[in-house]
Amino acid sequence: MTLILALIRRDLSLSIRQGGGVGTALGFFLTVMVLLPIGLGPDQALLGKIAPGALWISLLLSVLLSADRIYQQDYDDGSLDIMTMSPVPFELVALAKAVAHWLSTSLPLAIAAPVLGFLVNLDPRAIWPLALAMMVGSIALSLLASIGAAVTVGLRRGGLLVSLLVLPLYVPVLIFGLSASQAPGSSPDIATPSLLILLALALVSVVLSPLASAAALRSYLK
Amino acid sequence: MTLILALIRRDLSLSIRQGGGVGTALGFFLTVMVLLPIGLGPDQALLGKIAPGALWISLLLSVLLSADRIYQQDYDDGSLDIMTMSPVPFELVALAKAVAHWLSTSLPLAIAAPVLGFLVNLDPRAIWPLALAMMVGSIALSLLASIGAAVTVGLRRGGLLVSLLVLPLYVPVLIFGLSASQAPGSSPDIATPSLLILLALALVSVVLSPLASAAALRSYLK
Amino acid sequence: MELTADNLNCERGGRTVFTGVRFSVSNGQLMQLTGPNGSGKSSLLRMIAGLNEAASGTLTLHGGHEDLAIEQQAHYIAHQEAVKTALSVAENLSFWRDFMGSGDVDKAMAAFDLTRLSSYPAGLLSAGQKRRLALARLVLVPRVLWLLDEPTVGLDAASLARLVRVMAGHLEKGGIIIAATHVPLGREPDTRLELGQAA
Amino acid sequence: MELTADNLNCERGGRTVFTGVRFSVSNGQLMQLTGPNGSGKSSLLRMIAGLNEAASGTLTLHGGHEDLAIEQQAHYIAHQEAVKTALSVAENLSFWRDFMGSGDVDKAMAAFDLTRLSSYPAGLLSAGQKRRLALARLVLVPRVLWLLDEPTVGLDAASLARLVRVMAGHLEKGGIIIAATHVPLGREPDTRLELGQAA
Amino acid sequence: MQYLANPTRFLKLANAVLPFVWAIAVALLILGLYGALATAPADYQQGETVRIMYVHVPAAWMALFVYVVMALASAVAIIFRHPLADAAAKTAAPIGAVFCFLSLATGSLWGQPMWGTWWQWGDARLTSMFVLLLLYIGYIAIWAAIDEPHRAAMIARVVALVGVINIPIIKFSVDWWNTLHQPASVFRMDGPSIAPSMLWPLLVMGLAYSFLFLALHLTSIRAEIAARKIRQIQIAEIGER
Ligand code: HEM
Ligand SMILES: Nc1ncnc2c1ncn2[C@@H]1O[C@H](COP(=O)(O)OP(=O)(O)OP(=O)(O)O)[C@@H](O)[C@H]1O
Ligand SMILES: Nc1ncnc2c1ncn2[C@@H]1O[C@H](COP(=O)(O)OP(=O)(O)OP(=O)(O)O)[C@@H](O)[C@H]1O
Ligand SMILES: [Mg+2]
Ligand SMILES: [Mg+2]
Repeated sequence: MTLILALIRRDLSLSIRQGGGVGTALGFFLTVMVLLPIGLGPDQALLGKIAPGALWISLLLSVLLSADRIYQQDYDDGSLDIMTMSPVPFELVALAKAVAHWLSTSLPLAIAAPVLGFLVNLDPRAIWPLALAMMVGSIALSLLASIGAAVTVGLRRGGLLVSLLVLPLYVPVLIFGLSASQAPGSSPDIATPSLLILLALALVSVVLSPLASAAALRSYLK
Repeated sequence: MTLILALIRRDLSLSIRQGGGVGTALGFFLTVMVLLPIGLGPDQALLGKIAPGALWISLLLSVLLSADRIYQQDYDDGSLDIMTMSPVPFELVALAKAVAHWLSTSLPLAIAAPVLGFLVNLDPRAIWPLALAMMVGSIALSLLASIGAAVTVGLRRGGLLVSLLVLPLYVPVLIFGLSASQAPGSSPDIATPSLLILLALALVSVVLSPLASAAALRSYLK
Repeated sequence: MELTADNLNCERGGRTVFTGVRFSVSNGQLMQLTGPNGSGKSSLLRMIAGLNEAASGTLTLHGGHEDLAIEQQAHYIAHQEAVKTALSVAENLSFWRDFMGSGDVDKAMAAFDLTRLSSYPAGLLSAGQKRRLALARLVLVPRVLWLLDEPTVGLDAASLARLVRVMAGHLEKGGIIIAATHVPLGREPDTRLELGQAA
Repeated sequence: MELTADNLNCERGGRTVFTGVRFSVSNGQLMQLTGPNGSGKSSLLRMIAGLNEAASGTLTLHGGHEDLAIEQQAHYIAHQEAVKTALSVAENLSFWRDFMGSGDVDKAMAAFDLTRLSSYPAGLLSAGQKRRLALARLVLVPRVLWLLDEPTVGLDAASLARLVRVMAGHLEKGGIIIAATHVPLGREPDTRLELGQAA
Repeated sequence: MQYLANPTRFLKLANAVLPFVWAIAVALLILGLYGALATAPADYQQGETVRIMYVHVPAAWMALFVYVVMALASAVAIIFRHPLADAAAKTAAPIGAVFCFLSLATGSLWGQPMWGTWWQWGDARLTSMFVLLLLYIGYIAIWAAIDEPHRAAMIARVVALVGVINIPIIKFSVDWWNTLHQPASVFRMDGPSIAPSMLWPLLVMGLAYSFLFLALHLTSIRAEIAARKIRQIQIAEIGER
């Protein structure tokens, strides 16, 4: 257990020191938010309507892109090799790295996104539901992205392949995340059941992701 | 000159062999195109209206993400070191690598995008203008992204910082690209002047990008 | 305690690298792996470390921990040094200590003369200094089997002497060392394994 | 022809690595760079290769090409081997030949016994084979000044002998070699430069 | 300039001038605010909200101006290799970012009563101003991301100079393509087109902001020099141990 905490702590401090982490993920998030309205036209009412969608898509892409190298460095410098040589189940190692990513990047993004909703005319009543949905959803996002990162770790230019693999997994998160983000009172009220499904997705990925990631990583190492 | 051709040829064949290149960029492009309608709602008329914007945004993001490692590998394995030790101006090396990226990724995407426009109800009359605008615009996109790639080459997790630096430069391309992609006959007819501005942007980046990239790379090597 | 290999075959990328390798090393023994480039020294070490699968053959460690796999009782020092460039020397070692169990960071740094560099970011180390940081893991956490792939590379004379001393200490305490190398290790090996011609 | 360094100072990351380095090497001479880890051998080589800036001091090459900088007349073989793992051995060399001017790929492969491996992807080479591929650049394109950072690392005995032969050929033709190393190069150097204590 | 390039001389000069610069900045600020809040008339169209202008407009000017200063300092750093030019560019960035943020914030506060919206995406002026904020953040991130100050300086120069292209785009965006925002009324070819009673407080505020910037900038350059010295001492200590 201390071992897993040590790994999470190390990854957090690495993400802070290497100029990656929240700061730049937030930057990316912001810039997708800038491009979307420019690309989709300046109609205010329309923008307000698609605001939750725009925020969710930006969140998806930011998490995906920041996660695509979760394992890369440890793979390249041989740290993963050494980590397999310990009595800890390798699945726990994979889980710890995904959790560190969630703590260092996805969670802060999920907290910041609703605030930035002001920029796209987000219905203020939708802020709380959105924040809640994103916090739950981001767990699934980090964990699913880490599967993609593991699957492509031995490939030099895996960045885009990750997207291809992970985005299909993101579709359910997006769908239920969106309906969980509705302002209270909008009919039909599907926010609560959607949130529960989102939670279920998060739990499934907590189980699935370490298994899949560990298996993928092991096959590269062998 | 043969030297520059040799470099372009090498980068092209590397991009084909390493599972990067068009295939996965296209995959990413496709998946963004899938997410957008889901995130923004399934209204067909609305979708048709925002189709060019959706295509352009997907193009921007795909180019940006595939370009962010143009120089990374050559930097890591010391090839860039050796390249500075040749009588060729280093700016030409930077230009060649950006051109190879354009040929291997951006241009194929720009050609494929209008075809995929069917997926988002693109007005068929807009296909040709869109294709033309994207072909011109993609030159600027590859070259500008390569600046970002050069600036962040020494940083481990530069991927997202690239976005932060490059997306501001992409905004004008997006704005003029969009207005150059209008179906003929739509009033006011701003497609042609916008296309010219797009061309001007491409030319400016042909000059600017090698200078800036070479300067950034050199400072990492020193 | 004894590590035995029986009829090990190694394939990489579909090509046979070596066949029928047999050896056995026991407590307090240093085995030197030699052979031309490409003969499979690194592959053999990775195999023992559980990082490659043998095409056929068996590896057994008699008398070690019953419920631990061989690689869980081994240190593997390779060309990739598993050093985080953004962390300082001491932070790198502390992490591995926490991850691998328990150990003494200061002692490990002292063993390879890294104490002066303890708060220096590992990314700024010279090649030999970085190598010493990787080797310091050996002292940091006690494990019985050491797998060293060209451990002397990049070390200056003083550091080489330190390595020899550390190896001697380990052997005295009943450890096992298998080292692949092209140059003398600074200590006569107890056994040698010469791998065949490169394919 | 003569390469002279006058009062070179080296700073890295704000720290002084060495000061007041002077040397001069001329045609047909091999200079061996020695010194403990961190004394600045690699830094000095990178400086000559134009990859680090000297904090102060001058480097001049008398009698070389007037209109080429020093680094444009030099080969630099470092730990990072500038080898593309996705290309085959022959493709790697062809690229560098095209990029650096002209040369004979077959001859370069033969010089380091890589001919049998010519269509093998470089990513699958063993450590020593990869090193030989990097060294083959020396033979591939003729350049007068060779800067070698621990060139013997990972080489087996036969390859070491080949390297020694290639170096001898270069010196005979009036080349200059500067090699940083902790182990004997297999040939007595004509001059030595001992860098100071590590900071 | 050559004279100022020496940090010690610069420090001496900065220490001598700073109290006066601060004093002037504060005095101008008081005068400007007095003019803006008390003497300037409320607009016949806009009512009292027009007073936001005296905060918004100079902040917008400064946001643009500071970026230009940053880019110029970067150019000077490249061409003349002045050791202080990089420090000047580095320390200007956070100040510029704050001005930029201030202009954005006051602009959208003003936009609510004027245009009926806080924010309008796709609007050229607004978007490009937002992009300027991103550029500032990117520039600051570069300094934060690269450990080695020497290298960070070189990269940051490139970033600053590439980004400066955005400045004319912001400045002329109102003329080039559709926007809610009104075109320039002070800095234009044919002279200002604004009532003198509103013009003078505006200009005084502009001047006040400029001195405020000068004061803040000198102060943070001074802090930066101190930080460098501390870093050098620390590094030397590591070396000795
Ligand atoms: C968030 C929204 C806004 C942003 C980002 C913004 C940005 C700017 C910028 C960059 C300038 C400097 C232009 C130059 O020097 O050429 C400026 C000036 C100005 N802005 Fe805004 N603005 C915003 C909202 C508003 C609103 C709502 C109004 C009032 C209707 C307004 C009125 C002005 C005026 C009068 C000037 C002075 C123009 C001149 O005399 O040159 N702005 N603004
Ligand atoms: N990129 C860098 N930034 C800052 N300092 C560095 C950097 N690279 C090396 N150094 C420092 O410079 C000094 C000299 O390093 P260099 O690599 O030249 O040593 P070396 O003599 O080649 O050592 P070795 O025998 O270990 O290869 C070392 O103290 C090292 O910590
Ligand atoms: N990942 C890999 N995939 C396929 N083949 C590989 C791989 N790595 C190495 N090989 C091949 O396996 C053989 C043995 O390689 P290995 O690295 O074990 O040799 P080695 O004895 O350590 O050589 P050296 O002395 O050069 O370090 C070589 O022929 C090499 O080409
Ligand atoms: Mg080996
Ligand atoms: Mg060295």
